[in-house]
Amino acid sequence: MFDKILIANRGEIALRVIRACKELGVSTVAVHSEADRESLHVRMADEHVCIGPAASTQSYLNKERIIAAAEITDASAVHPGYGFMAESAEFAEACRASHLVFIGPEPETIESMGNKVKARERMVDAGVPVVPGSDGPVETGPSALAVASEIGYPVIVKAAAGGGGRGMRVARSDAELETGIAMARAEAATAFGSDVVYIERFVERPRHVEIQILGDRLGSVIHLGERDCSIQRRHQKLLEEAPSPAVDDALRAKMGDAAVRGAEAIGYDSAGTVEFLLTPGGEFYFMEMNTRIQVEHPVTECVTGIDLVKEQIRVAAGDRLGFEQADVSVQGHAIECRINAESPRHNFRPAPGRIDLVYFPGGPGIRVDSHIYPGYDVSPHYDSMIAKLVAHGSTRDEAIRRMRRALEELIIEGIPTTAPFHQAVLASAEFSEGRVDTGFIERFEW
Amino acid sequence: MFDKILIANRGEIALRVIRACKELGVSTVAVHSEADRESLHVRMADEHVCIGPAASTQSYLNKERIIAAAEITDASAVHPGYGFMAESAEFAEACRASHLVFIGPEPETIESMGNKVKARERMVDAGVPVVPGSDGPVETGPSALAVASEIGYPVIVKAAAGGGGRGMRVARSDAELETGIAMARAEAATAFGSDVVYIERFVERPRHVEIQILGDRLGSVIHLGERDCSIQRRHQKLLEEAPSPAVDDALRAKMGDAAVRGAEAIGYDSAGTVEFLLTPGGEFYFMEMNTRIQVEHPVTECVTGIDLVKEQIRVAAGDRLGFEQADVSVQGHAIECRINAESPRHNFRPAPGRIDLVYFPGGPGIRVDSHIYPGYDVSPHYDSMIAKLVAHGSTRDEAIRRMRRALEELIIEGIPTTAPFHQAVLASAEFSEGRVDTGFIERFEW
Amino acid sequence: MKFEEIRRLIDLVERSDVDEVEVTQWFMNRIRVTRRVPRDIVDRPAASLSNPPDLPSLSSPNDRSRTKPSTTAPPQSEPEPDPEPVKTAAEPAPAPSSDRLHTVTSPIVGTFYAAQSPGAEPFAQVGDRVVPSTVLCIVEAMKIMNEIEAESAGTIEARLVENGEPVEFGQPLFTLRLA
Amino acid sequence: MKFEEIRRLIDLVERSDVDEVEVTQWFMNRIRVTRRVPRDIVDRPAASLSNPPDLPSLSSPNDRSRTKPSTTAPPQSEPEPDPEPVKTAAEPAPAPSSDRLHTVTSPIVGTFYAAQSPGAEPFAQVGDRVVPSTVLCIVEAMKIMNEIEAESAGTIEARLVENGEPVEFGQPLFTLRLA
Repeated sequence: MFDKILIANRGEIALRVIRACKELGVSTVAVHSEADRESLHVRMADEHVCIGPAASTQSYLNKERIIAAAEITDASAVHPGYGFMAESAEFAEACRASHLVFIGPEPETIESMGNKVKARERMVDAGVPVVPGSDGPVETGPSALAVASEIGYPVIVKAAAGGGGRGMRVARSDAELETGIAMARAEAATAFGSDVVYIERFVERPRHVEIQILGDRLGSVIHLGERDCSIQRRHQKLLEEAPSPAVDDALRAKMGDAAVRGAEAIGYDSAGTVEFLLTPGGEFYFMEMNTRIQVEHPVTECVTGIDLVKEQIRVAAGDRLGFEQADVSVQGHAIECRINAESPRHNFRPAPGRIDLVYFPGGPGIRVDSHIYPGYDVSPHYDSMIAKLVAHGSTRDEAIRRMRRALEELIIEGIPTTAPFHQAVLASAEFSEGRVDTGFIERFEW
Repeated sequence: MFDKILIANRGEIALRVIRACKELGVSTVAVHSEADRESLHVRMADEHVCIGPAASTQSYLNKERIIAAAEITDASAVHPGYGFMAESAEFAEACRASHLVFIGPEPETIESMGNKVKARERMVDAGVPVVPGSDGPVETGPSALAVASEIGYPVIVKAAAGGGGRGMRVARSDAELETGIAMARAEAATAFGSDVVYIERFVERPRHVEIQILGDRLGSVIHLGERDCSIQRRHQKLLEEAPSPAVDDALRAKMGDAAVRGAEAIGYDSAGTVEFLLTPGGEFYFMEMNTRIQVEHPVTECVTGIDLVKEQIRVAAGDRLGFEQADVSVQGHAIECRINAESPRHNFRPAPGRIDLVYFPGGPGIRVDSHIYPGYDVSPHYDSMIAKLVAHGSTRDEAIRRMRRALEELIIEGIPTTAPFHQAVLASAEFSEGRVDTGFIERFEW
Repeated sequence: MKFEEIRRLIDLVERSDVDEVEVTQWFMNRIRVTRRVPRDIVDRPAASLSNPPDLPSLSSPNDRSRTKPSTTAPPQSEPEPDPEPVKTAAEPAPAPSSDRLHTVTSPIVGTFYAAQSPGAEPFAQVGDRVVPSTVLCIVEAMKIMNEIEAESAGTIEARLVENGEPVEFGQPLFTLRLA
Repeated sequence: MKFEEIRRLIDLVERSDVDEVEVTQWFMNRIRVTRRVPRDIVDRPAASLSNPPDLPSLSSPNDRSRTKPSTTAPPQSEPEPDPEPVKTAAEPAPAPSSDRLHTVTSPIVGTFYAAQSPGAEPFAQVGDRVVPSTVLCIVEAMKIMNEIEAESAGTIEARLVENGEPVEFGQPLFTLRLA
């Protein structure tokens, strides 16, 4: 095991890693910007180094300063958390060059999963289902119609260079497809300077279901079941749960196997997540792989009893995984609500500022991961998430009721938060009956 | 289910019951003394009634006022928590007379288990092992020696009217027994005005291991495994864990069966605890039965995933138990530390006063049950326990490490607490190797 | 930090006849403001000036209790006319010259009845003169009718509870102007 | 330490008629601002006036950082008029006439070296005159030697870091007396 780990992050995830290190008996070094001097991760670490001013580019995103901080404190490994440097192959590479263990997969793995086209290819090779599509650019006319007839309507035309919904057209027939391609190409040319488009099956009302993976450096890969993250707003997850109300044991085994297969194919040797789109009919398609610990990892920890961050650190130190696939079982149900410093009634606009008062809920089945305290200043420089509230119950119904009472107990004064929004979601019939998809929040009125 | 429950208690257990009620969708009424006006249980309940001045006898121990509070708020049931009225057969009877459901067993059951002699007789009848003894007064001379030879040395001579260690003598031979009886009788006569003594086997280095019982009004009784409460000081439990490091599956089944047998024999229909002395050789003897929820119930909740307080309320409302013995399984290991407002370096003397600052630990596997907050005044009128910290891990080792890091995170300023003492216990080789007995704390130097 | 609150507290202290106000709030945040001691008064005994800070009580956000808002301690009577009575708390200010007033509170928990039976005359009405043994009302608890007597002689200034209303321990029932 | 908050509190006290404001916040950030006591009042009982500011900053209990411990400003005890305003900060007290002084801080994280190589002369010693391009020291990070230059002209008043000591971003390295 490492003697000392530097945590190249801030906020709740820095605290989470410090907690894991303390339980492992490993010393910790916090790095922080000038704005985070009074942060809890600074307070709780054994040592701390100021690495720059508030702007992330000059502190948490500055790899030279982070590595220099590891060097002056004699840390032997770096935990990147999520966000910031967590999926920077370059940073992982720089750690390696400085003889620091990057707690995550190899730079090459990060690289290949970071490139969407490459990642899709690797998964196709490994036999992991991907959304059926044209596998390359299409033109108008017979070739496009042939592709569409092969994958089946509805299809979606997407700009190869695109993003943010522009250059996209859904088509449900040959006629719509011809018009759609023409319009998407025109739009793409204007927006991105390239009129190259491709076709994919359009999945209606999909759920976002992801599989937690854990691999070690001796070649073992297992999965820890799924998380359902369908409650999201503009691809920003807000509430996650495990297990998914749309996944039964058979589907869990199938999705888990696919994820393990994909991870094994790329020699994955850390904690990671394979994200899938799940159709209402129970088909699932690879979306992407996140080569890091995720925000929502606590729901998996609650239902499996496995400390993911400690396992991630252990395998980075060369240890064998502490259990096999057969040892993993899912007990009960867990829900996580992300409490963000945002005004949910004003289009979730960020609301940084001083927190006057905090009271966190307690009692059975409640877990809180947070770096805030009364008097804490939520900085406009960073992510607006200020707390993760997790409720674990023996059933989904108990977890929902427990989360509702925990949100009732929660007090945060001084800034608006997403807590009232979560209360509304949890009180909705759609959510309690498990009938949500990734478009739910866009349609949700409260 | 009840519409509204009055909680006839204060502090963390009142909060615990309110949390259970909220999850069940039941309204709550808090009662409080004038000293507890600013308590969290008052704040969190739907309604609250001041029932008297600070002195418990005029508030939390005044059954007329509590019942009047239930009447004016139209509560249909009363939860007594632990302590105060929880084991008052008279109070349970008064609730019944006022058509209020007392959330606990029948008054007759409370009565019979409250009387040590009667309880022992009932358990003997049910085939539950009790400490072998004289079953009545002994005199000096042949009769005492005969009893001793039957139960085997060492034996302890106890004053029938005794308590607090006076009038007690351990004897390891016939000669010691004769002297012991004479001295014990003399001491007892002086101390209690009665020289009647009896003989029991003296259990050396016993552990305190108790079995959690749950029964419903339809006649089902199951057990939820054991808790080990050997870390105690003058019969005051300080740290509890589940499962016990001294109990294996076979012993758990045997002790569980005995406890269920005893509970069935008295028609037990609520949550309760059967306390046993466990000898180093694996023999166990009934000590007493607590006919209420216990302070240390959270460790059982953590390892079984069952919400004991909700089940207790459900069965009081006439519901069937939600599971059978076969459904109960123990997952991982949980430890509870009682954080008391006491000065452990000064003989654990109570240290009431103003709490300036509180920070509770969070993260994986940590549960906090507490009614304090910064600015809270710990009143000298009541119990000194201000928080229960519970750590749940996949193994005993993980639970210990987790509790140690949680205690490191914990901040309570303004008054001394037992937290440093717990750190010392958790760091000791005896505890981490599971080699403790009820005399451990008396011998423990830190 | 709540500068506006501190600013207002300073105002209160400046315009009042108190030396110090200390406010401890729910969950943290203690603010203490101490009056400026006039530097030219040499022999002023500081101790005799110290006096009762009044702290806002914690009031529950989900307060559905029948508790009346607690009234603050009466200010000390001023030696000179002061247009601005001391207001240090967030709660309603007490009535003036409260030293002549006495509040009869409920010694038990139960239901308040103004009269012996539904149609009967109330035991006591505003304006009535009472002596220490006069029955003012009944508080019923567990089917027992408890007569509540005036503890002092005086005139009933106000009845503070409706007939049939539940009352808790210590809840004000009547205000008496002392004789 | 929130200097801006303290500055505003001092303003409040100075402009008001109060002697003391104490604000206690979470994590035990306590700030107490006490009005300056005029020293010419001789017969005032000293005990009742002394209010040495005692301001714990947020310091980690397990602080093994290389940050220097913060020093508390010394309490004032001079019986004579004191030109110094009330000191409320917990940070190192600035040296007198600090407006003529300038602190050179580390722009990067790394290891401080006073000289080019172990045996060599230091780049700069106390008393040396420097100009903006003068190299004062090296901070080594990731095997790269970063020369740190003086940003202003002046005389080196003090070197604040030992040779070979690790330094964090913003850590004071030298004090310059400006020319």
